[in-house]
Amino acid sequence: MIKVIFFAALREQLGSSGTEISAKCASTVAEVKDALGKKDQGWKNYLANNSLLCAVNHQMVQGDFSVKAGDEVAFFPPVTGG
Amino acid sequence: MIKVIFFAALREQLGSSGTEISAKCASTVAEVKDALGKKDQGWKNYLANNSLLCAVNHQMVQGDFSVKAGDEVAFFPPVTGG
Amino acid sequence: MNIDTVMNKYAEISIQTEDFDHGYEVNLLESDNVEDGAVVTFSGRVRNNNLGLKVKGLFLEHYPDMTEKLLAEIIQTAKTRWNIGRVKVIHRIGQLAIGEQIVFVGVTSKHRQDAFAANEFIMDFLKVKAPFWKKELTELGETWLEAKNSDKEKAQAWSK
Amino acid sequence: MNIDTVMNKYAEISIQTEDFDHGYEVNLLESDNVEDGAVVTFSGRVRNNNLGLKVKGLFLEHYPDMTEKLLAEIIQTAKTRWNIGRVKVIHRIGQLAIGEQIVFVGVTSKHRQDAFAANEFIMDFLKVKAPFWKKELTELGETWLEAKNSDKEKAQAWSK
Repeated sequence: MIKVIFFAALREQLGSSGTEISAKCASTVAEVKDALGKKDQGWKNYLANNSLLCAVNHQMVQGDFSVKAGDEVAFFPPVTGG
Repeated sequence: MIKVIFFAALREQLGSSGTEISAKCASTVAEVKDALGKKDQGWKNYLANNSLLCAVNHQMVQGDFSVKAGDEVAFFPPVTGG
Repeated sequence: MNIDTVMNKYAEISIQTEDFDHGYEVNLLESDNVEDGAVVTFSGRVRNNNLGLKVKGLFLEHYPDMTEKLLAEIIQTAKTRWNIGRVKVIHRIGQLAIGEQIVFVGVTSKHRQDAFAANEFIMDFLKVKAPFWKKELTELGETWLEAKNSDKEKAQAWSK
Repeated sequence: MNIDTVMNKYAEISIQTEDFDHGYEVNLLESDNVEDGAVVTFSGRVRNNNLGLKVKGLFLEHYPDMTEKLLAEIIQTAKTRWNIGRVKVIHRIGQLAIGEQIVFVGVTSKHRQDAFAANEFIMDFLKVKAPFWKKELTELGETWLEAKNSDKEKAQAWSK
């Protein structure tokens, strides 16, 4: 399984702090997004937001980054700390 | 009279924290220096140091600055605070 | 939730719900450290207004583990660019009221220019890289803050 | 000798023999001030070495009245250049031991960039304009410090 987590505004939009998907459903970050969008049209719309960022195992990555079973994939809006 | 004061290394070199000279002896800062140098060859040498700074009534000035009775003229080395 | 990640004696990162004591942190940075004559600190607090809206408070969320990793990377980069001594970064999370402290960055150095530059660098990259998100409670309700272009530009300016 | 020149609520200068409390000063800058989210402080202490020589202590002399006037001018200039709130400058005089605090500059602002720049500006001009002189007590005896070219260049860089 791939662990997927959401933060901040995205977490509230999706009404979920995270889920899991089978590693068979996705081999890249972009495919993780597609797989999540198939579950729910609302999710699909929110995940289509171009400003969303993605980290795999705590490292910032782009959509073509490969994922595998056991990875932690996080989606979140641009950061606003400090 | 013109009040003349010295600070830091210059004060120690002259062995004096200050003196007074008659306003008749000097009409500019450079003339104050000359007048002080006439009293003592040692003073003359130390006051000839080009890096010395001068303030009249707490304002930084150059050698051609005019002085008058009641003024406070200060000579000191470049500052090293902070 | 209170995570203390002590990297080593010379760089410490703390993400915490609790408030911090500015004077205590400066004393720590200076204690047993007579090599570094300069200490520069930045501290940020919750302002009472933002973009003209009256603010009542903030909620701060973060991505545990990743935050510490990102901040450690920023500090390491600062250490390669400037001759600095100790670094402490504190960032609070959770619910914060007006006037409360949010963030502290303290940097020591032998010469003041290094501490000033490194501190501002760390803050500029914390703003655009560290996974924190602020939700603002204003007179018009709750809103997640949007990232500012000006912050992105400040961070980019360091690579010029 | 302890001279306290309170200019007004938003800029205070203190030349003093006594030590100061960093945390207390930051609290003062922040108290009753929820407009300014950012506080940048600089503090300088007596280092244990200078130019390779082991330092035992410092003696600091200044030109009373002129010091306060010069510092007030520097702060006023900073206020015309940046959008800053409160400013506090403390400078100690007299005999200081290794590790003791010498100088504190605290600046508040709405946006951090202003506080960083104004604080460094004030320090850079304090260094080259304010009539303080340091005598260093080293293993080789007492020496009045020489002004540094690097300090002059830093101050000049602000007018570029």
